[in-house]
Parts: sequence; C-alpha cells; structure tokens
Amino acid sequence: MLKAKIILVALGAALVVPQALAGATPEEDRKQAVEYFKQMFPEVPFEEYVNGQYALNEDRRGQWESLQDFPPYEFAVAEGQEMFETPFANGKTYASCFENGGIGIRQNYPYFDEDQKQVMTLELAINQCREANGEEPLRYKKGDIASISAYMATTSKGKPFNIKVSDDPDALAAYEDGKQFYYSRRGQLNFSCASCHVQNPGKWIRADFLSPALGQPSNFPVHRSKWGELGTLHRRFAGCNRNVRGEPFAPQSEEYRNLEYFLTYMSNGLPVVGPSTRP
Amino acid sequence: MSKSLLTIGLSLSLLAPLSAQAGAKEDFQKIYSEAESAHKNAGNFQWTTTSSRLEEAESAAESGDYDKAKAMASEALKLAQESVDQREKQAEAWKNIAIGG
Amino acid sequence: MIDQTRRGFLKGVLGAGFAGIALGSGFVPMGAKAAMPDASNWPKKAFATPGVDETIAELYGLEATESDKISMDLPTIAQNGAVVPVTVETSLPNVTGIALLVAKNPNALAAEFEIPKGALPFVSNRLKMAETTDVVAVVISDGKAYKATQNVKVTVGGCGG
Amino acid sequence: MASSIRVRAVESGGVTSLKALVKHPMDSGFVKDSEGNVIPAHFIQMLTVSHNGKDVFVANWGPAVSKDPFLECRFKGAEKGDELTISWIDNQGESDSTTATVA
Repeated sequence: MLKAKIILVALGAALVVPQALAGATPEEDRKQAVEYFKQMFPEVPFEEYVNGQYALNEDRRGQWESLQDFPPYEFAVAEGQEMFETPFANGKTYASCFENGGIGIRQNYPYFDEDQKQVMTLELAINQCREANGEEPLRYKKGDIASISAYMATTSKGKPFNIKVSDDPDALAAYEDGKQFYYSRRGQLNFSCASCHVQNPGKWIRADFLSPALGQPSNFPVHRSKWGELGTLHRRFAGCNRNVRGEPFAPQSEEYRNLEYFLTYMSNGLPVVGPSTRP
Repeated sequence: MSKSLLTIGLSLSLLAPLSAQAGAKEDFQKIYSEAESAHKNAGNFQWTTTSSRLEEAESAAESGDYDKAKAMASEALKLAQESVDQREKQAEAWKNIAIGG
Repeated sequence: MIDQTRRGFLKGVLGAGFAGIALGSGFVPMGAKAAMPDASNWPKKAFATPGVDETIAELYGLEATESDKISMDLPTIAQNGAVVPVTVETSLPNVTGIALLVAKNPNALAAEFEIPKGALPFVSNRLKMAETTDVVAVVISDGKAYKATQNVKVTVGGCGG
Repeated sequence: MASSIRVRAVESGGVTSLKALVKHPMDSGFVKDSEGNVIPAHFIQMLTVSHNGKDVFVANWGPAVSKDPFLECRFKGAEKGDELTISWIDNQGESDSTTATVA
C-alpha cells in the first residue's frame, strides 16, 4: 500500500516537474495560500491568523479576550509541567528524549522522521519517549498528553513554525497525502476541510463561525468550552470528520499525522500560540 | 370443492408468511453483505451514516425483524455506494480546489 | 396570597440572616476566617427559586427598579452557553450587594456578591446559560434594589465533537 | 498537589484588582454522564477574599457558575506586598484556601 502510494507520487512528481513554478512544491503551496488569504482578507495582518476566527470577527474576539486574562487551561498547563518534570520509574524524564530538553521546540513538530519513515508529531514523540522508558503510552485525545503538549507549547510561545519537507520522497509523499486529505470532500455531507476553511472562512455555518486554514494548528492543544477541557489537534480532526458524517480516524493514525504535517507546513512563519481557548 | 383441495389451499395460505419470512432473511443477508463490502470499498471515505444503518440492520436481524433489517441494509447499501462514488470522484476532484494545484 | 405570605415570612428570616453575616464578619477572629468560609448563611432558598422578580424578593426582600447607572458587559451572541463572561459595574452609591440572574435558567440566581466597605461595586464572572435569555444584574444601593437587563443569544454551537 | 486556586492581584492608584480562577467541576445536578446517570450537584457555594483577616469580597455561587469558575473584583485598602487570603467551600463540604501577594 505504502509502496503503491510512493510510486504514484513519484509519477505525479515526474509529471509536475515542468510546472514546478505553478505551485508544485510545498513552499509554493504555502506562498500561494498566504497570497490567497491576503486577497480574501486584505485588512487582516499575517500574524493575526494564529487567532483563527477571532482574527475575523470582533464580537467573538471580545469574548475570547475576556477569557485570556485568566484562561481556563491554566491548571492543565501547570499539571503538564509537573508531569513533564517528574522522572519516570527509571529516573529519566521527558527532557532526555527531546532536543534542548524539550524546551522551546514545539515549532519543529511535526517533522518527517527519516528512520521511522513516518511523520513524527509531538504527541507521538511524547508516547514514544514514555515507551522507551518503560512507561505505558497515554491516550491521545485529551487528558495528560494534552496537558504535557500544552506545557511544551508554552515554552515555545512566539517561535515561528518551521516545518520542513525534505527532498526525501517519502516526506513529500506524506505532505501530499495530507494535502489531498485536506481538499477531499468526504462524509455524507460531502464537505472537505477546505470547503469550510479555505472557501468559506469568515462566514457562519449555523451557529459556528469559520476560521481560515492558515494558522489553524498554531493554537493547539485547545481548551474548548464545548469540551470543558484541553484536547489535541487530532481530537479536533475527528470531530470535524464526524460533523460531515465521515468516519473519523484514530488519533495519531497515518491519515491524521499526514494531515497535521500538511496543515502545519501551511502555517510556517506563524508563531506558536498554544494552548488557547475556542468555543 | 373437494376437501383435499381445501386443505391444500389452507396449508398454502398458512405457509405463505413463513416462506416470505425465509425470503426476507435471505434477502437481508445478501443485501447486508453487499452493503458491508461496499462500505469497506469506500476505504478512508466511509460514512458514519452507513455504519449506523449497518448496526441498525444487524440488531433488527438479531431480534428477528427481517423486514426492518432488510430496509436498513438497503439504506446502508445505497449510502455505501455513494461513499464509494465519492472516493472515486475525489481521487482527482480535490486538485480542482487545492491551492497550488 | 399564599405566595405573598411566604415571601413576607422569608423576608423576615433573610433580614435576620443578613444582619447575622454583617455582625459575624466584624467579630470572627482572624485565624478562623482564613481556614474556611462559613457557608451556613448561603442563601439556599434564593438559589432554588425560578423567575427574576421572585428571586430578588427571596434574596433581598425587595422589589428592584430599573436603573441606567448599572453597566453590564456581556456578549450579544454567546459563542458557547457554558462559559459566558459577564461583568457588572455601577455608579450607584453605597453598594452592599450585587446579584447576577439568568432569567431562563431553571433557577434564576447564578451568583450573589457581598460588597463590604472598601470593595468597589464591580464584579466579573463566567456563567452558564442553557438558552437565549435575559441576564439581570441587581445592585443593592443605599438599601434599595436596582436592576439592569441585557439579552444574550445562546446558540447550540461548537462545531465538531 | 498544587492549589486549586490561582490568583493575581495588582495594586494601582490605591485600588487592588484581583483575578482568581478555581479548579472545580461546578456540576449543576442537571447533567447526565455517558451512562445516563445524573451527575450529582457539586459546586462552590462561597468564595471569600480577605485582607488582614477582614473580608474584602464575598461571592455566593450557585450551580450556574461555569466550570473552573473565574472571579474578578476590586477593592481599596491593600498595598503592594500585602497578603490576601482566598478561600472557598463547596456544597459537599470540600474547601481550599491560598494566599497571594499584592503586586
């Protein structure tokens, strides 16, 4: 399966090489996306996209700002820090698994792991760290992993995302896979991620106000009033899929990791602002 | 009318619902397995609505209500086929809206 | 009739209750105070009363008049009914209490604040509301009750499970 | 275990502005869990802010206050460096208390 995909992508790459200037590379995709949103919302500064719907709607922004002076995720972040700093049974800590002891590195995730030949998200790395140290993996949607991830994000606050898609054809294949996922219509309602967040951001869908694609992952993990707690990006992906009546995938499935890879690459240059609050 | 004919007539009329029942079960099983395989064929474009119809069909069949089971399986089949169409169409169609092509 | 009698009776009880609190906070020794708040005077009945006017009567034994000296800051459309920020401030003098009521909640009273001397008549809270509703701020000033009302639209939003 | 209360108090021009966030489920008693059982009411009834042993603000809360409740209040009389005590008690008799220094 994976092999077939690689061959297909290799074919695709061979076909698009002559049109490389028309947006065939991830960097061209990203630049065009930035340009696309600039034309759609000429008055919104680039850095504002990290605030999602609040970049586009003042009334909502007011409610959001009133939560920011004492955001409800503060306890979770403190617990995340405590867990991050508490040694495993073998005496080591999370710091031993990460570059720079895990501090200030959120902006480099996800990356393509050349050895494992797969997209490495921060949450996957956290669990691999646990397992390498003889600990049980954590559940991926909420709870401890969201708290640890949120704490790690706070140590990177303001650092611009710097996602790399190397020349490794597998890395490019993962990126393309995520891109295809984002733009493919799915579910009985026949919506793609892009139907809402590329074609219709700034508009209402029933009682919800749609955010733009740009900057979407930069505020995760997110504390949603609806959840009453922090949740991970993949929890959100699953909710979106279910909303359009499409079967969701498991958190940290290859589908969602590739989707995160593409989506975060699109946010390159925008700062890490997670965790944040959303409705 | 002879008595034996009447007996045959009666027994036929009694049997009819039973054989219809047997037919419904087979119909259900056939449609259900078609729906299941179409649902599988949808790959990563499966619909939650298909899954829930399949579940409803299964539980109706378990309680012996094969008419309902068949109806649910038929709905599941229709939805599953649409999801397969969606998967096939999206294999190319996504490029039309993708930024950067 | 019965209702009025009940209110009249409670008015007396509550009046006594509040005098109790006022006296209590003056005399309770420091150490005991820091340990644990004394919730024995928590207005249980007022928190179990539906309806705005009924709740104000239950809580303060008063009838509130509209005042434009109470300013309320809350969204016109709540992004989620589980967390609606509500801020109240007033220029009315000698304020001793502020209450926040959500008209359509099963029981209207959401929060009641005692404003001792030295505290400014300002408070900010986050409240739950189940549906589109009036939110009423009640202020006790110079022993009289005043109120202001603002409507909040609550929609069942929150895309994605 | 860390305190259930987070506080920031800042003095400016003689007025101290205090913001507090308390970790608490604030269950209303009207909500059911995933198995259909009613989650019993569990909410903070009273939160007090005191300075030099005197209450400077008292909140009586009901179950309509949001989960992990937030409070902002303002009062006169405290100076930078003064200690404030914030305490709460809930309808099940649980309580917590913390101190914060005015900045």
